[in-house]
Amino acid sequence: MSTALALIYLLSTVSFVVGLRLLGHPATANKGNRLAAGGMGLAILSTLFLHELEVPVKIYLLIGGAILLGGIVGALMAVNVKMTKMPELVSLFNGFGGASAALIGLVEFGKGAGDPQTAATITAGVVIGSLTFSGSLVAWGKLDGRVKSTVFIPQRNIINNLVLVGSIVLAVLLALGVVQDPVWIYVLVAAGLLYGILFVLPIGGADMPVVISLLNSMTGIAAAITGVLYSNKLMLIGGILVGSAGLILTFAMCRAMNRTLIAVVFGAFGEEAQAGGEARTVGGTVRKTTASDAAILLNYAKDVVIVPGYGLAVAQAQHVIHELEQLLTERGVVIRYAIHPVAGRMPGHMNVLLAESQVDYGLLVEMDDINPHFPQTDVVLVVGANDVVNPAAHNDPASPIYGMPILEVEHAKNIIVNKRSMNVGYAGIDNELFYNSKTAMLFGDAKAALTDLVAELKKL
Amino acid sequence: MSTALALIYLLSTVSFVVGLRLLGHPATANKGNRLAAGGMGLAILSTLFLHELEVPVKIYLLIGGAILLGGIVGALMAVNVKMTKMPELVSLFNGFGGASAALIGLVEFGKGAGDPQTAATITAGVVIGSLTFSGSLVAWGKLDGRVKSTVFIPQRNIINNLVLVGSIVLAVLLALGVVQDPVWIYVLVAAGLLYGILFVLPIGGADMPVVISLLNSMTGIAAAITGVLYSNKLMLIGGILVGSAGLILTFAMCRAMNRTLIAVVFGAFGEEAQAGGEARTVGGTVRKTTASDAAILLNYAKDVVIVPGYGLAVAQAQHVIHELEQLLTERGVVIRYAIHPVAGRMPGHMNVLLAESQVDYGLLVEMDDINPHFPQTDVVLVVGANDVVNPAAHNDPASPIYGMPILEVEHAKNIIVNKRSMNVGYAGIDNELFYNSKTAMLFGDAKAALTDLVAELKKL
Amino acid sequence: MSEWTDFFTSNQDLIFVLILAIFLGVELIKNIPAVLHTPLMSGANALSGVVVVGAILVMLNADPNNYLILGLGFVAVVLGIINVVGGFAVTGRMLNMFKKNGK
Amino acid sequence: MSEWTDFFTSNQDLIFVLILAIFLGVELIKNIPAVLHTPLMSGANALSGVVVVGAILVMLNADPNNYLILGLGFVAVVLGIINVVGGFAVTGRMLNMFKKNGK
Amino acid sequence: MTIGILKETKKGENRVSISPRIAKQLIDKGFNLIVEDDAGVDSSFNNKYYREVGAQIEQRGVVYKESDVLVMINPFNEDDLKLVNEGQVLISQLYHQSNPELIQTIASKKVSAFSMDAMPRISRAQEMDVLSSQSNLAGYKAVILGAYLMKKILPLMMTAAGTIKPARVLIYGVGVAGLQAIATAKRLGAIVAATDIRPETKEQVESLAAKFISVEGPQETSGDGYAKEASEDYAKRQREAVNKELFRSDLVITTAMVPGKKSPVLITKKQVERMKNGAVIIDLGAAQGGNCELSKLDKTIFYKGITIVGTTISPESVSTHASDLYSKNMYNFIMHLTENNELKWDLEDEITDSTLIVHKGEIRKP
Amino acid sequence: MTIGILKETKKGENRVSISPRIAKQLIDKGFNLIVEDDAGVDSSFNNKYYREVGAQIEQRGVVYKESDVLVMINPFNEDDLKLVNEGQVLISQLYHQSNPELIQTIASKKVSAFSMDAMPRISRAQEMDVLSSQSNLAGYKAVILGAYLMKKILPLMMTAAGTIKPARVLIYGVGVAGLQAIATAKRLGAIVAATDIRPETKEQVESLAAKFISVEGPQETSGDGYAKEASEDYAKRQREAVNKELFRSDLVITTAMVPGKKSPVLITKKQVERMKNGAVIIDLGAAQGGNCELSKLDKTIFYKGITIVGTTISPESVSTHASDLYSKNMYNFIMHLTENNELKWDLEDEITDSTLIVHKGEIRKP
Ligand SMILES: NC(=O)c1ccc[n+]([C@@H]2O[C@H](COP(=O)([O-])OP(=O)(O)OC[C@H]3O[C@@H](n4cnc5c(N)ncnc54)[C@H](OP(=O)(O)O)[C@@H]3O)[C@@H](O)[C@H]2O)c1
Ligand SMILES: NC(=O)c1ccc[n+]([C@@H]2O[C@H](COP(=O)([O-])OP(=O)(O)OC[C@H]3O[C@@H](n4cnc5c(N)ncnc54)[C@H](OP(=O)(O)O)[C@@H]3O)[C@@H](O)[C@H]2O)c1
Ligand SMILES: NC(=O)c1ccc[n+]([C@@H]2O[C@H](COP(=O)([O-])OP(=O)(O)OC[C@H]3O[C@@H](n4cnc5c(N)ncnc54)[C@H](O)[C@@H]3O)[C@@H](O)[C@H]2O)c1
Ligand SMILES: NC(=O)c1ccc[n+]([C@@H]2O[C@H](COP(=O)([O-])OP(=O)(O)OC[C@H]3O[C@@H](n4cnc5c(N)ncnc54)[C@H](O)[C@@H]3O)[C@@H](O)[C@H]2O)c1
Repeated sequence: MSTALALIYLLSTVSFVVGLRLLGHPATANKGNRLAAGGMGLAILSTLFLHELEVPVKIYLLIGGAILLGGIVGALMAVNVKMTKMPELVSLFNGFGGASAALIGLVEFGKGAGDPQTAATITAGVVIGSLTFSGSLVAWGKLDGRVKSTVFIPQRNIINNLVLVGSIVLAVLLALGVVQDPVWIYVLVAAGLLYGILFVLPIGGADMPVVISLLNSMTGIAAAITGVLYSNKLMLIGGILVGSAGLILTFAMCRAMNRTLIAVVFGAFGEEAQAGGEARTVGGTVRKTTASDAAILLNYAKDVVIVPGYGLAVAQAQHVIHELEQLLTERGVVIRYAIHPVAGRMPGHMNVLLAESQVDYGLLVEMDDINPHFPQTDVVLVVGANDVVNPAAHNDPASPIYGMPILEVEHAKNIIVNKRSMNVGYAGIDNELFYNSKTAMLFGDAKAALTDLVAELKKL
Repeated sequence: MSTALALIYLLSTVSFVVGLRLLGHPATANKGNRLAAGGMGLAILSTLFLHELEVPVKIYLLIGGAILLGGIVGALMAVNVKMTKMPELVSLFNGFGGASAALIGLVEFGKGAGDPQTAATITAGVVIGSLTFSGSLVAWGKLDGRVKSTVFIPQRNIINNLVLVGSIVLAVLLALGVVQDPVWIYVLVAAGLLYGILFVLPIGGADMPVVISLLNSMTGIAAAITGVLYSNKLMLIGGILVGSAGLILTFAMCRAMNRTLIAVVFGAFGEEAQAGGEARTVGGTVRKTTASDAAILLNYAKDVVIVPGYGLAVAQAQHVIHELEQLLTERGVVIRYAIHPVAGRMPGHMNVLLAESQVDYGLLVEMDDINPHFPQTDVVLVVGANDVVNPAAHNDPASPIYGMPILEVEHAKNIIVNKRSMNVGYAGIDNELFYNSKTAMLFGDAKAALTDLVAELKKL
Repeated sequence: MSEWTDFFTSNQDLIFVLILAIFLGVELIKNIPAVLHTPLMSGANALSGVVVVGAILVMLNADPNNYLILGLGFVAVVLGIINVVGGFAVTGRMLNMFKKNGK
Repeated sequence: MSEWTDFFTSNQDLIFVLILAIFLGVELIKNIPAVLHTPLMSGANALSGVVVVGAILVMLNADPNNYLILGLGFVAVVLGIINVVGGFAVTGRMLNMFKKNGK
Repeated sequence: MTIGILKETKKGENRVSISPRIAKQLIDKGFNLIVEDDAGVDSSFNNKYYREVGAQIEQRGVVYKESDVLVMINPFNEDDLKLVNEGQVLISQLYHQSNPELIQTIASKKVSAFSMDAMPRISRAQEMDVLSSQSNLAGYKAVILGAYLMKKILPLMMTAAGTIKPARVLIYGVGVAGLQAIATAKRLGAIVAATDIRPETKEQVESLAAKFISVEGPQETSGDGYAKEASEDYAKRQREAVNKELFRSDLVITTAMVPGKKSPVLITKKQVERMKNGAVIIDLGAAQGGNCELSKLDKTIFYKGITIVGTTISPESVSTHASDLYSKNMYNFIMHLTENNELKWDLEDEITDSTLIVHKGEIRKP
Repeated sequence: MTIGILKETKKGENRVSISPRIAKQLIDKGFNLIVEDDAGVDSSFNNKYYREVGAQIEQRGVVYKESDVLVMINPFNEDDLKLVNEGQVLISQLYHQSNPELIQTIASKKVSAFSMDAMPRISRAQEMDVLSSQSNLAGYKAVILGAYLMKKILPLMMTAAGTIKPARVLIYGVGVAGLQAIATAKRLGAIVAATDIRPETKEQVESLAAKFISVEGPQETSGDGYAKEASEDYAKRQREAVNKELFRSDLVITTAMVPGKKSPVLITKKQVERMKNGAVIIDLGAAQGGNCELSKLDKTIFYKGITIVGTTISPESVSTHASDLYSKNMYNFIMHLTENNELKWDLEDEITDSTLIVHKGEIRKP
């Protein structure tokens, strides 16, 4: 390898490391992404142009064509995808990476396996690459709705493990040269593909992001293995970084969903995320959120309205909500409190509460004044309120609160609702607001949840 | 190198990395230290016993003797040193490490320099090792009071740089083989030693910890260079870890002291830490502290008393202090508020304030009840109070407040005082409490400072 | 057995690099806010496309007449590049959602 | 010049190790609470005593009759070991100050 | 439709049923308003404020003659009823359950009468619920009255002249008035405890950071938001649970009521005798017989060092705001009853049904 | 040494100079205590409480005859002085600067007299400073009195019956009473503004989260903690600065005083005429002439919709606590004056020097 190429690889490696680091903070993430992309571009170009052997033009043309083709396809896909479809696209891309690794393994194996170590490297790359490929495709299909929900395979764990063990045995035999017929490498590919499918198919749709992250980590490992094959530090380090970072990320995602990785992979049989408490008549799924997600949403909003209710009083969270309000104000968010005339359990309950924490009177807005404003509101944060934001008052003539004026928070762009469970409020009726697709539920005691929120906000 | 040795080195390297990581958190730091020490012990023993060449017993005996001697001396020094003298001991130890590196370089150079790269490595090791040695010794002497305060050398920056440039030129000449007489290597050692002295001598005593950290980082680099010489990964990685971690640490320490590294090394001519505002009649030095240090102190205390004063009201920090109190209570700290009868500017000022943030009445203790308790108090946190904790009321018959009963916080084991500056309070008189050796000043507006404190506390 | 110890001895450097990179990956990612999980996953995915370098090497080293290899390599490069280009582009789009006017 | 590029090429592994280790060091240390600065400095100092391994190697490789080298090596080992043993011991003592009864 | 606003005749009453602000809103909606001379003066609403918004000021007789709807706060009394004419509509609080003769008289006049105090306790009726809006102010004012009468102050103060311990305040009955009383006493820095027969009030009391005193043993349950009468057994257990707090309280405010029934006696003479010298009892239940055995309506009694105030007067004493809120309730109620400025008599509607006591001379509620 | 505690004779006065708790402390220190019959009854301290701690209860004449030191709160008047005997020591508030004849009479009796209101404003005298301890309670009670008299409530309430805007409270003079008034009004949820001639009070007002109204132009300065008389120019600028707030205030509390001088007139009749209908003024400066042109001491005046209360009575109305604090001040003072239960007459001492008005028949302060 030429010194120049080696130096460039070094540079690219550094760009990967720094890029990843920058990606970890909202304020610098964009820069990190661009830096890593730059490093990657540099590495690809210099691999091409600083190659030392004589290469026929034909091959250069082929490579150029492949790059052009791949580049255009990739860019188009990325640019045209809908915001909501991004995770499945990532999964698809990841599958392609895995396939690429598997193909490289195939080619190298075809050249004739060298010493056992090289052979081991190749077979490992092939197995991992192909299982990532098929697994990612299944994940993509599930998210996209192409693969219909969860497929139930009886005894799946046994079957899965059999396939896995079979693949490993085959790979070892190939590596040791015990099995030599090149057909077997295709069998190995097939086994890897099969395992990928079996692995992902039974996992519930809600858990797909975790699975994608896990597969992503595996692609990284496949790339690293390929790096070992070519003694290429860039691939090795880049791959390993992705491998270890991806794994940590997978765990972090599980934690954010309050699940263990084991539960995701083996346990939860296609169950959708279910909130605690008892939902009653109103149906639909509930979207849970975390303090840190809620914090980001609030931090990047321009106009926020807080709706306090009886739960704020029960939790005695008046001081924390004031702290949150001050913090957001400092960051340039326009923030107000919408006070419903019957929020709480006595007239003026919210006033007593907020006066105690010295909330500026000027920030308290009456229902009639704030209602027309909700369509321009970026985020509504409902804290321990229920009946006073229940759209049934407008929509459901059978409801006991029908006709009562409410805070029309459902017109806001995003809604975060904090309460402890899906339980009902004073009027004893379910609230369809919680099932609104714009609503994210931040479950927990108001004081604890808001304290977390404030802590997360301070990290940003 | 035997595979076993290589494996052990790998293990040791991992123990260094994990050890350093654990050292970064109060709860795990002890474990980290033990882990790193274990790794180090393992590495030393296996270097000895897994060595592949035939080595005469005599040499083994010598090495054994050296280890025994060094081990005993080191252990005795560490065990017998007074708590307050630890930083200088670290400096001394660091100097020994540097000396060791320099000696290795000398020996290797004596064997005859090989190719320019090896020679360059050797000379670099020699220069860095010897400058760390002499620099650390000077730092130790200054902290210990052996080297008298700051020595003023006219034009020191010019002289320093001349010596530095001279050393480098000499090192390069030696590396390139232009200069070959072995005498020159001793000259190089001398130059390194000289530079170390010149570098550290003019820096003020208060800045010594930063300097020690910097020199420490250099010792790491010297070890890494030696690692390159022997192609020894353990030394290389261990050294580099120390080098980079030490450098970051140096910056962090500067930041905690509100200074830049440049200012420490070149600027501040022996000035001692000086607080803002105007101290008046009472003399002495003021010890500043940071939110994070104060947080640790509070977190590990068993019995804490908060003394609120007028500044708490001015800053409207009543809600934050309540949050702090609740947080500490959760962690098992026994905490109370000592209310002086004339704290604030009206009778009951503190009561109004703390009632607003719903501080439990049971936690408020009157002066006469709390005063006998201060000797058992681990930490007193004085927030925006001044006159009511001024010992002049007892000690100084000339003082306008002589005879006024005060909160006798000076009997507590540790005192943290938060106020914005060294300015006086209502009575307009200076307060010797702030110069007490048990007192640490946490400067800043009470609300901001307490908010920081709470944030730091949550990290622990 | 000795084959494997040999492997270890001769690839020591690689193994050190590996270990260090693993630790570095972990350190870089821990303490990431949850909202960045998805962009970060996407960014890491783009990085894993570094395998395309291997695919290019396959092509560069290929016998110009072995069409099987050329074909496989071609596909590998295309897929790899899609992964890289698409990956970074999608990550960029996700991150743009965080941008705030006037901030 | 070419000597140095050669040096780079032939020591690539080492250089990668170096770069990774630098980053790792940085990542490990950032965000340390100020109160741990001193113990950490002390711990890092103990680690820098790893140079003693080099000193031992000097001795092991020394000509048994070259007393200059033996002497210098002996001193190097003694100093290095003091650094290591003393360093870890002092760090341990500092850290013990954080311990809290019943916590 | 012409609405006539009468001056209240009850002694001590300072409120007026429609404030100038609400008068304007009604006029803007197209109603005619006739206001009796000086009707609002005790709420600081002089005639000129009404004139400014377009209402007519007339003498009493004219108002009775020219209005379609007559509004008041207190029940129309015999004298008032002499002036009403057939077909007119009366709106006020009637307390029809305790005033059957009055209802008879009204019916005999062939008029219709709505009673504001019969408002159902449902969420959408809350904006017309005068009991709520007035009790709320009563709760606030009861504490202010107590603080005014006390020889002590409420908050804790640690001063150079010694420490003043915070006063202990005990609230009986945690309805609307009780809750506001808790909030107000807490604000002033007192240590507040409260008790109620409805167990769900525990959480509400705690949501105001006060202490709830639970009564051991089987609980009485509530249905429609109102309390049931307590059993003798419960009353005994209640006394036991509360006594410790009662005997160290400086201020006691009682608000316990059971709709349509006499107020439960919660503090007996014997208990009063054991209370702290200088303590004050404000009995807001006095109108229905009182929660304290010794209290007398509109009297202040001094008994062995204890001051016992029997009152309902509190909302009248904050007449400006009380009138404001009453008016707003009234406005919402009128809006609910009318369409295109005419009454729509929708007897299917729960609110109309519950509040319409006499319909064109016919008594609908016993 | 025998200390005699007299019952206050001034009308409306409910306090007593030594409470049973402090009586006990004095007796524990070895003093003899004689308490006039029913001296503490209006502060809820019955005779039995005094007996329990070991004090003697006697008729007035006996107390005068047998005591070495006679203590009271209000100035001894002509009638009282007829009963004193040569050599006795009198302790009370004397207001010697405004009462020269009284001082003459005292001197003529050949007794010694300390005046509690002459206490120097120094940190170590704070625990004996009755002006401070009593003003503090006055500030609290002024707000309670105001809230009691108002036809509005103080806090903001957003309710189903409409929103009640928070009351606006304006405080003139931010001494001890003014600060406590701010704190109390804030607690009740009012929007509070305050003004004072001493610029250093701005920070103090803000430390209670209230608004300070600064007067533009050159400031008047203060020396010993007390204010100086304001210039006419300042008064004019002050009116301009405050008017906007005054005319929208619901409750105004004035506490501005200049020691030994007539209280400054801060609210003229013209200004009152432009105030909001229904507003209340509590003038705590009434005893020294009043801060409001219209106020009369111990009278409540209704003037064009505005209620103006001239009073000093507030601390008397919280007599239990007021007596408690006064007693503690007195206790600290007696401790300061005595050694081994005898007066030590240390005339060098600043506190003794300032408070001793008449020494054995000789007038020390003009
Ligand atoms: N204002 C008045 O004068 C008055 C008087 C009487 C009745 N009401 C009625 O009360 C209701 C008021 O509406 P609202 O929206 O304020 O209250 P709400 O409808 O009663 O809902 C309160 C919600 O807060 C949640 N919550 C309780 N404790 C919490 C805690 N510690 N942390 C977080 N959340 C908590 C509860 O859900 P989880 O259990 O899931 O946490 C509950 O659903 C109306 O129906 C009104 O008619 C009002
Ligand atoms: N209680 C009463 O009734 C009464 C009445 C009148 C006078 N006094 C007198 O007032 C004094 C009370 O003593 P004290 O200890 O409470 O108060 P103090 O002696 O006046 O001291 C207050 C300290 O708080 C600091 N401070 C001010 N604003 C701050 C902020 N925003 N954040 C942090 N610190 C702040 C100031 O120092 P920096 O400027 O450096 O921050 C000042 O030294 C006594 O002398 C007493 O005699 C009391
Ligand atoms: N949903 C709505 O629209 C609405 C409107 C207004 C009020 N409310 C609710 O109605 C309820 C009643 O309010 P109210 O103020 O009119 O009640 P109220 O005036 O009838 O009674 C006052 C309180 O006294 C209590 N009480 C009765 N007997 C008692 C006894 N023996 N011992 C102790 N306490 C006793 C009652 O439980 C009640 O809490 C409250 O919970 C209130 O929140 C609901
Ligand atoms: N250091 C101590 O020991 C001690 C003890 C008690 C009081 N003090 C201080 O003494 C000061 C005076 O307290 P006080 O309550 O006895 O004062 P006060 O009763 O004499 O006067 C009340 C207030 O009225 C103000 N005032 C006078 N003329 C005015 C005008 N024309 N316009 C506006 N305001 C005017 C004064 O500045 C003062 O703040 C306060 O600052 C208090 O904190 C100090």
